[in-house]
Amino acid sequence: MSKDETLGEALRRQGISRRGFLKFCAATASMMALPPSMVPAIAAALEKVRRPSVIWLSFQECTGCTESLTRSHSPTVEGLIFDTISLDYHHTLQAASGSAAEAAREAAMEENYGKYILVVDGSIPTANPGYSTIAGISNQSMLQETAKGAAAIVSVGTCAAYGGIPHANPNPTGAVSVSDLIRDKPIINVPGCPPIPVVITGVLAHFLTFGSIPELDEIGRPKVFYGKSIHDRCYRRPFYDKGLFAETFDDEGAKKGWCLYKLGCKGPTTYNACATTKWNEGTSFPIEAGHPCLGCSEPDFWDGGGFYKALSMPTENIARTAVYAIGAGAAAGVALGALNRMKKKRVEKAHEKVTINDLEKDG
Amino acid sequence: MSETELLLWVRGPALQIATVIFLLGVVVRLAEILMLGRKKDFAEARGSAVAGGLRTILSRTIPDRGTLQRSTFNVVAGYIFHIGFFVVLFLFAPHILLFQDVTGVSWPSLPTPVVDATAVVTMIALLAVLAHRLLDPVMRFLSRFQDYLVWLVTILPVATGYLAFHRVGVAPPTTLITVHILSVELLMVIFPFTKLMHTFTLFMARYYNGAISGYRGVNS
Amino acid sequence: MSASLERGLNAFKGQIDAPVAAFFSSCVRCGLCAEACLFYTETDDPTLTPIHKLEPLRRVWRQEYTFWGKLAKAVGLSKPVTDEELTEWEPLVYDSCTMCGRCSMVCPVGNEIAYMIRKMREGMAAAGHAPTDLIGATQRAVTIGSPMGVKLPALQAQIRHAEAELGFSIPVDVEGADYMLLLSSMEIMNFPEFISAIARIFKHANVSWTISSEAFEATNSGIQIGVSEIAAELVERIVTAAGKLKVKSVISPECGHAYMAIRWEGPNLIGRPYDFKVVHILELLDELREQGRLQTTGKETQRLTYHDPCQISRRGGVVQQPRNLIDMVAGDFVEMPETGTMNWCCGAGGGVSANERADELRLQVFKRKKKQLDAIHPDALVSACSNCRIYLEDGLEENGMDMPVLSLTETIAEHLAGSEQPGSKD
Amino acid sequence: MTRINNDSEFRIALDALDPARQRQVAARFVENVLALCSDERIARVLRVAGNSESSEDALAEALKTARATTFDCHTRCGSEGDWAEQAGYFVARAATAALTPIGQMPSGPAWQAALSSRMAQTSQSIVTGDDTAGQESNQQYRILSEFLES
Repeated sequence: MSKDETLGEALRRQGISRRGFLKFCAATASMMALPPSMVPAIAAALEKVRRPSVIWLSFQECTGCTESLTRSHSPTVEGLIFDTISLDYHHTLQAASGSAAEAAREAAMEENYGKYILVVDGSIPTANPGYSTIAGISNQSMLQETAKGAAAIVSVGTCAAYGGIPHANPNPTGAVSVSDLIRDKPIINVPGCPPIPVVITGVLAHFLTFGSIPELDEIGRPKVFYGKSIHDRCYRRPFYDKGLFAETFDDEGAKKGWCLYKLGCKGPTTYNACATTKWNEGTSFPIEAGHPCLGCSEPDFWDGGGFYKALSMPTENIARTAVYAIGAGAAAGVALGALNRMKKKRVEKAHEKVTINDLEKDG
Repeated sequence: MSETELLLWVRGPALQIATVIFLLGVVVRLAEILMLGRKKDFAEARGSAVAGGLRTILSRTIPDRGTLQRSTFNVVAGYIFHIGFFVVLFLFAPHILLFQDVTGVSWPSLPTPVVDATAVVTMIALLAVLAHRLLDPVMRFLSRFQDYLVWLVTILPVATGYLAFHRVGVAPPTTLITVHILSVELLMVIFPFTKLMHTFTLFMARYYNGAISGYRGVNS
Repeated sequence: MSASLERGLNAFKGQIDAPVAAFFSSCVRCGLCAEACLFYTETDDPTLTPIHKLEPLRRVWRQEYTFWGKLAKAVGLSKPVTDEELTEWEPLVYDSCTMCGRCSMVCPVGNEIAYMIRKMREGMAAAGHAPTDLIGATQRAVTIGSPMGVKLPALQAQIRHAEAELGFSIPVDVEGADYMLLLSSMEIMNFPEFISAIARIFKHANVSWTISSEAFEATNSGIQIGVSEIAAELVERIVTAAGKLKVKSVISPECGHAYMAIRWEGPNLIGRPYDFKVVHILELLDELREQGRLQTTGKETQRLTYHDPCQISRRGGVVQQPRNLIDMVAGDFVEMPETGTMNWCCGAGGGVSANERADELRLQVFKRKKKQLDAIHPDALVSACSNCRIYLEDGLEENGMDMPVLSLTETIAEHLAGSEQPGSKD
Repeated sequence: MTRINNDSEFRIALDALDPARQRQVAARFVENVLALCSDERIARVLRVAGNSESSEDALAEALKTARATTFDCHTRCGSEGDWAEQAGYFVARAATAALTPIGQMPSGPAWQAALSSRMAQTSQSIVTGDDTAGQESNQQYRILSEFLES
């Protein structure tokens, strides 16, 4: 693979037909909610794109994001796209190790300074730099150093985007997201635990096609993939609207595929493309498998008050509080009532008999 | 504080605080009322005070014909927003879940599009009620700051709930839900100190009214 | 001793009970009570909204018997009720409220507003804010025995007159009679024919009855002005007389507030139950009718309607009896729209008619009754309260309406079957 | 014609009269107690009532005047009663009764006028303290007898 090869050339060299390539472009366009008329433009743009250098940093993570990405394996076009980028550093996937690996990163940074794409998965510990290091370099300094020359940063996975599981209460490592540390670079958050593979590739495709980052929502997610809630696109939505809910995991409602809201589904507050793109090449997604959405693409989803507790439910024991409050109220009320009764007795005692001579005021 | 943390706070500690103020306040006020007591009636009864009281609790729900004719707008708009508020509060699935969590009792919900439409109707009725309060000479004359405050605090949960449900507005959905729950907590917090108490005390008032009449053999 | 703000406020505090607290807690200021009150509907004056008439009492309740009110008062957020306010409220409580209780029937949260006005008057009177005319009437009631100054010789003259007309004697101070008849001063002065009407009916139905020379006055200015002690004293006179004559029952005559006073308030004013029964004259007549002891002949041919005196129907529970009785003598009876317990007041009850200051307003609000009558165009109006009667006549006259107002008891007497009636009419 | 001696005969005789005659005799009953009323409007009203030639309009006008006088004379509920004034009230009421068309009241106008006139006399007797019961009735029997004979 020559680094100067364009994407189109690379694809053709690998035997991907023009038809296959256009199909990929059409799929990308539709995912990004672009009109079909844009397909040729996407194709043209992608054809001409030089394979960009990509540096992938993994910090406090579980490699689930990478696992997810690799599930979009060959011969899918998504997989091939990754053959066509120049993945210059990815310590899980690269062959090199040790100082050779770090040398590759430094070389790629130098060679493509200001042009490379930095992909990050995992959160960054700030409580103590020693919690997570690579080749003796703390995650934080590696991120800051690598970010300097990046054209854009893609935070893949909820850990990189929002701190994720390491950030969960009580957050012993002081884990933070990329955007907590880097302020001066365009950052695209691709959250999910893990993110949907086609969303990762889609974001990269957008960047390659338009040379710019896609339109983002308030928390840095591309609107094209995260613009609608799971709930809005959920095939079980009609059951919600009709008020048909599974009450337990094995009741009649669960078997009939009714809405999982009462079982704690976070679909209504979760913004992701699961309900449309699904997983494992469009096979299924958690709700379809009978499990409520955990809300994994949302910040702090781990601390959302319980996976199996519906959103509208209180997170604490209100019933007990209520009993105490009523008890205290009754006690206070009776005490105040007793004071009132005493006052009334005093008032009645102070009442002087009104006679016909008392009806007019003196003077 | 992140949005999720804020949401957790309103679903947790804030709800605890609101519940305490609400229940404690309501119970104190009910106790204060009841403990004032009333004198025994020495007059020979013509009818049953208890039966009269219970009957009026129900019968006063329906306005007399003359009042309906003279104050059609006031009565109808009042009805709509009360019923609408109760439908939205008690027959929306997520709300039922909350009550189930606290009380252990559950009941069937209404389809969401119905609740959705009801919320719109309720808000329109509330706006109409406000307009009426501002325009009607009697209501304007009687109204105090509290009446407008209570109006606001009543429409807020409906409006924010509607926005949260449709996820409209500039704020992210989590924030909308947070604001919605906060607005309900605000309602709960001011409840015991305002005329919102009528939710509970009207049963006492109607009972006393009906009992006084019932004792004399009058259906009130 | 004299009336003072302090005594008035103290009386307010003493009057507040659980119902009052429940009522004030429940008011949502919907204004529906205004539309139920003829003083508002005929004047369009929002200050005459029933619940507003109670504002000083409400503030006392809040400041004295609610935790937050006490707190607000302690830190000076809530100002105490002043004498100036009571001056301002005096006409609202006495001139523009007949305690007819129509608002109490309409309030959606169930507030018994008339019950509270009655209580509020206790404080107003103790604070020296009762209308002068009511004070005079009350003083006469206590010192003379009648708010209108009717003394025993006057009653005796009326009885002699009736006896001359009837040809038989009217029992006075008969011990052991079943019934003791009370009369209102209005009847003795303005409608003495009521006495002979009753006498004829009782003779016809063979009722054992008497009038007490010691306590014949049925009215009770004490409850109109709002002084329970005075009201109790007036009730006690009747109780004593009834005890002396050992009667089984006391009859309340055709007077609204008299019935309220002796039937419903009386035992509570004196703080013990009676050892006799109290019946309204219409109750008794209907009972006689049921027993077949009241026989009438002939029917009135004019179109009649019945005006429910508020204290007798809505506040007193005598609703069906007058209708049964009218059916006996009316060929063409028609109900007014909103009748029975929802009837509109004549505008003169609750001490309003005794209060000359309120005359203009009273005639203004009579328009409500006029509207009711205009809807059915009766030839004559039957009622059972001499106060209603005379002020209905006044209102009709003022509005150029040619319509006599009849007493139901007298109308029945005119139709008695048999020989008691000289020259019966077909 | 025989003299009328009791109310029974009196009422039968009155009821037998046609409306115009009833009105005329009623006017005479009232005239007999007119001295008790200080309001001069009643005298005018009685002239109309007693006149057989009076037009419908004049009668209606007189009735209105009589009614108005009645209300001006009545003792308001709760105010201190003055029996002398009360006698005037009953005179006005008698005049009103005399002019009220038959059928508007349960009993005939002449009988009502007679009763109210007697009440006026009774009120007067309360002022003076004399026992005059029955006197007015006897005078009314005489007035009617004379009227019937005329």
